[in-house]
Amino acid sequence: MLGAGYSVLVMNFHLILFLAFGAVCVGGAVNLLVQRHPINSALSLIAVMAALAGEYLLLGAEFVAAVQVIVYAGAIMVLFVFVIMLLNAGEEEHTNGSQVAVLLGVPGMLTGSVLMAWVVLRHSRTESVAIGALPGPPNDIAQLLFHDFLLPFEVTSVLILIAIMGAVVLASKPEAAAGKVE
Amino acid sequence: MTANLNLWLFPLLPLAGAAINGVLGKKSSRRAVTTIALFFSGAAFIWAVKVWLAVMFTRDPRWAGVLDLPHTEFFAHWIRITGFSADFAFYLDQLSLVMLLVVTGVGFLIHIYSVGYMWDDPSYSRFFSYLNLFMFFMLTLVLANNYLLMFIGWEGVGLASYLLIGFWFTKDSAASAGKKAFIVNRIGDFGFLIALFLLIKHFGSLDFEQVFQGVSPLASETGEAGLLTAISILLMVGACGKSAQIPLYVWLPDAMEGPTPVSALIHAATMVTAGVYMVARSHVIFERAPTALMVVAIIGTLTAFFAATIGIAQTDIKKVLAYSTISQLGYMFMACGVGAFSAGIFHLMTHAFFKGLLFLGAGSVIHAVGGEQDMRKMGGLKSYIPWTFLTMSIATLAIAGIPPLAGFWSKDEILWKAYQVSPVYWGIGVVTAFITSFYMFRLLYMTFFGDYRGAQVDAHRHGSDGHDSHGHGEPHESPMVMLVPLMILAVLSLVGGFVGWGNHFERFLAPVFGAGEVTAEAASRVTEWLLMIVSVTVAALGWWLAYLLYYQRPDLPQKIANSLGSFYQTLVHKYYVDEIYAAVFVKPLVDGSTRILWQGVDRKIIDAAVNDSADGARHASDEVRQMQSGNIRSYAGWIAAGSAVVIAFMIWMAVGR
Amino acid sequence: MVPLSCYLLLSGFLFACGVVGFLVKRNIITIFMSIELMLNGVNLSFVAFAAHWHALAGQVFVFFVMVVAAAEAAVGLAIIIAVYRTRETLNVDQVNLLKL
Amino acid sequence: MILTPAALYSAGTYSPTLPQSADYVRILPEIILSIFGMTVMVLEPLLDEETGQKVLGLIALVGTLAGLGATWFMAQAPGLAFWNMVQVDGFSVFFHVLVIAIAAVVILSSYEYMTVQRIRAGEYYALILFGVVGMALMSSAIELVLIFIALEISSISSYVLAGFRRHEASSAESSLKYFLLGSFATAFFLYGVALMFGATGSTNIDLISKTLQAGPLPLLASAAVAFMFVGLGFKVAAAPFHVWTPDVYEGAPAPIVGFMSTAPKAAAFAVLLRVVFVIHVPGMLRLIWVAAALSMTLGNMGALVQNNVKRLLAYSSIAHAGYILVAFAASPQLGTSAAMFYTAAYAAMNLGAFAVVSHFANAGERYVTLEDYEGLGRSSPLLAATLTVSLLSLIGIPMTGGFFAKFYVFSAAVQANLIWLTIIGVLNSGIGAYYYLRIIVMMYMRESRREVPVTPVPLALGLALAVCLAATLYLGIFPGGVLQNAQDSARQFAPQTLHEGSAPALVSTVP
Amino acid sequence: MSTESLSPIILTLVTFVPLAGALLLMLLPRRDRDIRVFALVVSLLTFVLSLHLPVYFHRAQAGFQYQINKQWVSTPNIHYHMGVDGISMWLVVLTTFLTPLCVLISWKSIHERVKEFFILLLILETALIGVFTSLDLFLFYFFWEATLIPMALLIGIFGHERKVYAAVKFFMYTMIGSVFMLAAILWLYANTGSFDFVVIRDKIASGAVPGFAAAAQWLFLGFFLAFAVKVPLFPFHTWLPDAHVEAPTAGSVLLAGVLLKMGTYGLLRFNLGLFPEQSRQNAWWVMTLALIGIIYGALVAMVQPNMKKLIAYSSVSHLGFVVLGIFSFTQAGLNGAMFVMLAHGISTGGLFMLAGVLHDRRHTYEISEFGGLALPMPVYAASYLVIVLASVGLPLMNGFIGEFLVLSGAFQDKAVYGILGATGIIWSAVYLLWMYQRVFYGKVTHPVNNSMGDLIGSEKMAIWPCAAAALVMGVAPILWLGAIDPAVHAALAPFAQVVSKVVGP
Repeated sequence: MLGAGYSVLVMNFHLILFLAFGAVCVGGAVNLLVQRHPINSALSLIAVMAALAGEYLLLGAEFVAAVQVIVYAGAIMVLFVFVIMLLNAGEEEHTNGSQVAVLLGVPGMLTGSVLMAWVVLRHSRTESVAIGALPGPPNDIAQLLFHDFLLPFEVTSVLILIAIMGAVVLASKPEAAAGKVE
Repeated sequence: MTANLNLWLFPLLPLAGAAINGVLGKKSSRRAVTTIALFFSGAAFIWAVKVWLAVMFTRDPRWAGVLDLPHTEFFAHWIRITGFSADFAFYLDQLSLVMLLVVTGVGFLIHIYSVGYMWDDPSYSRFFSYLNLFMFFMLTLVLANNYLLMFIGWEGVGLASYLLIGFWFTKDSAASAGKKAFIVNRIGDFGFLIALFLLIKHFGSLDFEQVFQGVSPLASETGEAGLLTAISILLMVGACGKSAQIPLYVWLPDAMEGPTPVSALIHAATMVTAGVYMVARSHVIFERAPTALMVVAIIGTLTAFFAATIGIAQTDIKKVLAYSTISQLGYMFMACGVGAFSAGIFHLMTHAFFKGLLFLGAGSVIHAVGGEQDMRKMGGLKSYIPWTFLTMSIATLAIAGIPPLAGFWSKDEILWKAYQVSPVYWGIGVVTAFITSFYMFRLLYMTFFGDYRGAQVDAHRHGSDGHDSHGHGEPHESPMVMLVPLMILAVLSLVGGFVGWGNHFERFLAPVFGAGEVTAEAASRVTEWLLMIVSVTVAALGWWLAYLLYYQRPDLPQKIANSLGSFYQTLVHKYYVDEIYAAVFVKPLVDGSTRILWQGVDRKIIDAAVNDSADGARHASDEVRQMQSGNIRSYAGWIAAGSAVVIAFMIWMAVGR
Repeated sequence: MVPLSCYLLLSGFLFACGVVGFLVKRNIITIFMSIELMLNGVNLSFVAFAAHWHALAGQVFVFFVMVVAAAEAAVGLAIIIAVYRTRETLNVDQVNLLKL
Repeated sequence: MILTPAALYSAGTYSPTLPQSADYVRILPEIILSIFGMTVMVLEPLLDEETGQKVLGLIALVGTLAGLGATWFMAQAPGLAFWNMVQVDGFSVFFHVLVIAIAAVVILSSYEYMTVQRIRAGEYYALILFGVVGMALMSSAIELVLIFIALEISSISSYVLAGFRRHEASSAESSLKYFLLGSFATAFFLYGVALMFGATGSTNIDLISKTLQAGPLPLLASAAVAFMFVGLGFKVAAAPFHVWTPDVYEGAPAPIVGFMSTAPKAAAFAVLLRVVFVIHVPGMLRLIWVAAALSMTLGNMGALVQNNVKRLLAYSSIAHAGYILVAFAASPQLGTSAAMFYTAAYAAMNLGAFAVVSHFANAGERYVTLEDYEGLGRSSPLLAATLTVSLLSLIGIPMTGGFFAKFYVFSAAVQANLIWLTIIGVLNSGIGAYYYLRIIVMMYMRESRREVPVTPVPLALGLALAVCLAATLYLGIFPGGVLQNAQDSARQFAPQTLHEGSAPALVSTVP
Repeated sequence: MSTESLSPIILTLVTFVPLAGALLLMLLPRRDRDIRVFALVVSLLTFVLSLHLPVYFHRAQAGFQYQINKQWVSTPNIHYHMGVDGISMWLVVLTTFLTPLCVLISWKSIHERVKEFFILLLILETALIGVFTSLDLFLFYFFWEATLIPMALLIGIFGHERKVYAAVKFFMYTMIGSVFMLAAILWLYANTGSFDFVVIRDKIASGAVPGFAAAAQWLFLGFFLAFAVKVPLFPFHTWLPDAHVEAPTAGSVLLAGVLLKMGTYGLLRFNLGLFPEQSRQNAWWVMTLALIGIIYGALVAMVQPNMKKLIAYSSVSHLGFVVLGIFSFTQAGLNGAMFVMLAHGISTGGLFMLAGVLHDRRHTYEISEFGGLALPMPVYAASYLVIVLASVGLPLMNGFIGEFLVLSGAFQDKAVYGILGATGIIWSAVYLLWMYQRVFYGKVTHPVNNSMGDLIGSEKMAIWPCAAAALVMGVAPILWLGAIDPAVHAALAPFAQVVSKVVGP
């Protein structure tokens, strides 16, 4: 009995977890939209990311999941929150400066996504992935990262360099510039 | 060839004169100008006489082959393209020889006369260069061996008359008259050109010889329409313009704005007869187009009568002569119309004598009374200017057709030929003869008899006429230089007719017009005499009537005029033809072009369309700019929508195949 | 066993949410966050496809995406600060000096 | 050790373990540029303002020149590098040269601008150099992920550059718009990459095309290409993804606009070329047909009534993107070469125009409206003349590069039987003449009503102008060389024909 | 050495000497007098060089002469191919003849930005000559477009009140017109692989062009539109009056004298040369347009209050003759058309110079402003009269020959064309003589006109050559026709059966 039930549970364990994380993702995403205050949006985004990490785990990409939590949810979102605090952004007021976005954009987006859904379903009908389908242990990842993808990896350094410089230039107090202005 | 007649000298001599006077004249003295002008025109005349003598009397074997007319001399290529060519080549036959003598002779005389008449004019040299230029074109016209070269002269004389009519251009009337003359002539030339195109199209050439060779085998056309008929009528249109026939005669009376010698030379003796010459020249074509001949005859007859009637009521001495010229030209066309080309040319010659004389006389009169042209302000001049009076009366007798003066012979010839074709022509011709003699003697009496009605001539009456120095006190006789030509012409008007005695003239021209008409059938001698008597009596009647009205009872005319009332007014106003033309053609054309074409089509339709499309583009541009609301979300909206479209399209394409 | 399409649909949904967020949110930062959301959606499909093809490269891409996201975040937030300094607002509808 | 070409080839024995020297040579320009960029970056704090402006600019300039030299070395070693990450062929060399040359000119023309606008030189030049690295990579990368990263490098650097006059609200705003929309579009591109990966299991363009040629076309691939097109279309400012262009160009510093409108565009076009012609999926050409027509029309229409010169040129750049897309719609070889030539010519003339604009705009970019240009022909004939030549080239008047560029594009289109597209194109180029003409009219046919200071042209700018002018005229009178080059490289990488409405490509049929 | 050895490069010389002059001029210091003299020297040198063409021209021979054919760009296959036949040679000479006169007439009237003016003038000359000499369609289009800019600038910079409007209108009209030609040229290249006029013509004639049958009509229209705008034919003519009224004298002279001829030349060379079939099919409406142009232009000219507008519309009328002649496909018609082109270039050029003389003195073209000028300025009046008569088409003047031949040709083609066209000779007399009367005859209406000076040296030197040329061309047209006729004959070769009509039964 128990064994049977356990096996059923095991059988559907994957599905259940997927649905659970998925629900969080969806909820978080929707919440991000409906929340008026940026902080709330940020928090819900963090939730989404965390849940995504879960999904990654289900797919077996444990390293990715870890990095997702550490870098993404951790570092990047902290940056966001920090900025929100810095500029102490309040409730966003509902100006409607753009009909185009609502009248053209949203319908367009909807049709697009419907189409894509259809495409995706048509593309992979039955095939399914087992739990932990493709384990991505760090050493394998490293093999790829430092051999096959060596060049992109190196190039990202340039990217980061630019980002830093840009941040410095743009965020540095304009007084520095203003001093030169006059 | 061993020897030739150097026909090219005829046009080029006067041209040289014109060029020299035109370029250097302003600076050089009057005397020099005179010498140049007279030398070159005189030289042409002398050469003409020499040629004539050579043709008539030389029996020198060296000249054999040269002198058997017609005689063509090639001078230079002009237009040569595949399938068509026209050269500077000259054509001499009896017809052109006659014209040659008339033109150079009368022309030379009038040159002499002008020396006196224009002496005081500030632009003396300009006048003579124009006059020589006219001679050049006229001689080209006469001597051309193809229609195109003839057309050069044709338009050229038009130009010369344009320049000379408008000689005193500060007078607006003169300027307009010149323009009118040129444009009306252009209308005629339009017909001429079309005729030329027809000739080219069907005979591939414009050389007289080739054209006539092409024509002669063709049968005489009976039907209304037909190639030759068309050509002839179109040529006639040209002639109407040049020779002032209905409906294109309107320019000639206005042309009297020009200096009187010009009226004498161009608008009486030579240029206006070019039409007759051209018709006669193309007789080969006309003879094969009876319909056209009829048209010519009718036009001629009507014009003769119509113009004569107008002549009655004119008071401007030159206007009277102008209308009489038109009417006389009508006679000539009547002659051509009835196939009596030689008679036409005969009348052309005599007319050149007496009408030239009349104009020169009138000029002398005007000169005497200091520029006055209104006969009502003249009268009793015969005592002041006896010579002028004498010569002018001779001319009057001549034109009136009093035997044995020149006019009698030629006019009688015409009437006789006309009678042979149809008495109607003859009838109208006779009536016209009556009217002619009436108004001519009217002129004579009004001018020379009675007592002087004009005011004392003050120095500056004929300001525009440019002689201002003399005109002291009473009317005065003209200087010798003007009288001599008068006398010579008077002599010619006296005896000029006798060349027609016994059809000499006709025989002379026979090689041109064919011998057919020379044989005057003896049977109808009687009728000929009868008709002659009739016409003479008619002329006499006219004289008598004029005598009655304008010598004995000078008060009558006014009464008659009043009684006639509106009809008389109509005559005075020349049947209102000018007004009608203005109302029917000129005004609608100008207004239509201004309102409908320029303001309407050009501005309101085409240009408006262009500018509107430009504005349309600008509006569209404004619309496009509205995409750029400046709002990021809108932009994102565009991108999202666009991407949706792209995705949809790509998927559709993928599924589609 | 979960069908691959489920993962794909989820990622697609996240992407769509990101787009919608961009379209409807007024606060610049939030808009930026929705971009991050889109990137996350993409990441998921990368991993899913990696599993599908058994190609580890798919997971490696995620790292690159994260780096890019980080870089973008740094620059983007700096830009937002700059804008805030000059305009004193975070409402995107009011950042429309440049238009037409 | 000094690398001679011979040495390279000898060293070309490939081992799976470590990258060989040849690999490094094949990315030598990128390396050199990055090194110089870092040098600039490091030196910047050490120098004070005035010397900094000069020295750093000089270093950057030297860097670009060195980059060009490096490109020559690179060109000697065609082939794949870093395990099929980049491919060095005529195509990539062409775009390397183009992009780096553009950077050089921009640096020259910025030289004076920096001092006038009081911009911190260090980051500015460094960003340009790094940006160029990204663009150069875009043209040679054949790995979608690398392309994505390179794209990001170039984009981010231009985001920052756009906002460089940050005490100007407009500049910050343009930077923001560019950034938000840019990353929005990039996300689309990335999703496209993901889908492509999902469809084919690979992200290497060559592999992808092989896979697609082999089997039946998976639906996902079409969708993927669509997404990528959205991203790239945004970068090249093709309708309907062009909306950002005018605003961003108006706000950004003038020399940077010159840079943004040429270099990243060229790179993006390079990528697009690979995507369109190497990964070829059905319907792409028709899609581009529509995009081209739209871009030309919208661009020209929008420009007709603009009064701000920068904005006007922005719209014109949209139109020109349209013209280039016309070439894409044509047959691969002719299309590719035509597009390549066009990008080069467009770079030359547009840089010239913007160089003048940036000099004339003066401190704070005060003078950028048409009215300010009244009577320029009198006050400074040389500037006016240069601008005129550039504008004429943009119109497409003979003796200028623009003429041949348009000409090749349209002839390529006609040879692909795209008659209607050609007619739309030529009509557009006719209408487009109007707004360029307006500027010329202002300069020569109107008397200046406002007092506009015209500062003398400094050496650097003069040099830049001279280069642009020379290039424009050279391409206009002796287009043969460049075109030949373009055609050779096109022949290398583009398939002869595509199995979709394109006429037999006829290259050089000398009777 | 004999100058004949120049023959191989003569066309290159003639075409590019003015350009070289312009470049040198740029380096010259801004001393107006030197600049004028230099420009005059350059243009005269060009004229002398261009005389080489008729001197060593083999008249009997129909084909192209002085050819030079070098590859310019390998792919697409563009050649630097130049050559002239009897048709284009005279147009080249016309251009080089008018340019020095333009320099002279601008001697005093242009006193600011002199340097730019003459630079533009010389560049324009090069472009114009290039249009007539190039035998490579691409090269042709190249020069064709190149004429636009200098002309537009001449109008826009040195023009009068509404100069900008006129310049832009001129530019846009022609630009949009010519893009269609570009499309047509591209099609031809795409399907023949060559831009060479001769090659393309032969390929078309031999039917070796794929899909030609379908495209021919469109190609014809493509070329036709570009040329019709330039001519300008009736509905496309509204740019002309504006352009002329606003343009400086020299601009008008070259515009009327040469630029318009580019259109007619194009029709003759390309529309007839490449698409004989289509030309014949479309002849009826083209000729109708031409006729409308003749009459309409004349009538509108008649009522113009502005002298330059009047002359401009008269150009519309005259160019109508040219088109009429071209599309009559008759020997006479084409010869005439060519001759009218030259004659119109001379006489209308002269008229514009004369109008410019008035403008220099009174700064107006309004006819009502003048009157009775013959007294204060007799020499001017005389010169004006000569040119007017030439333009009226008086025999022994250049105008007549051409119009006569055109009309006779048109008449042979269809009588009604000839007849309607012939009314033109009446209209021209009407509007020109009326204008002349209003300007020169009568009393001096405005006192200020009494003080107007007569022609000065430079003006005489500019105007009298025109008058002389008008006369010579009228008296000895054979000099020109001798070279034109064979070329025309060759051009009509595809219309054999039509030609036969010329000779008649």
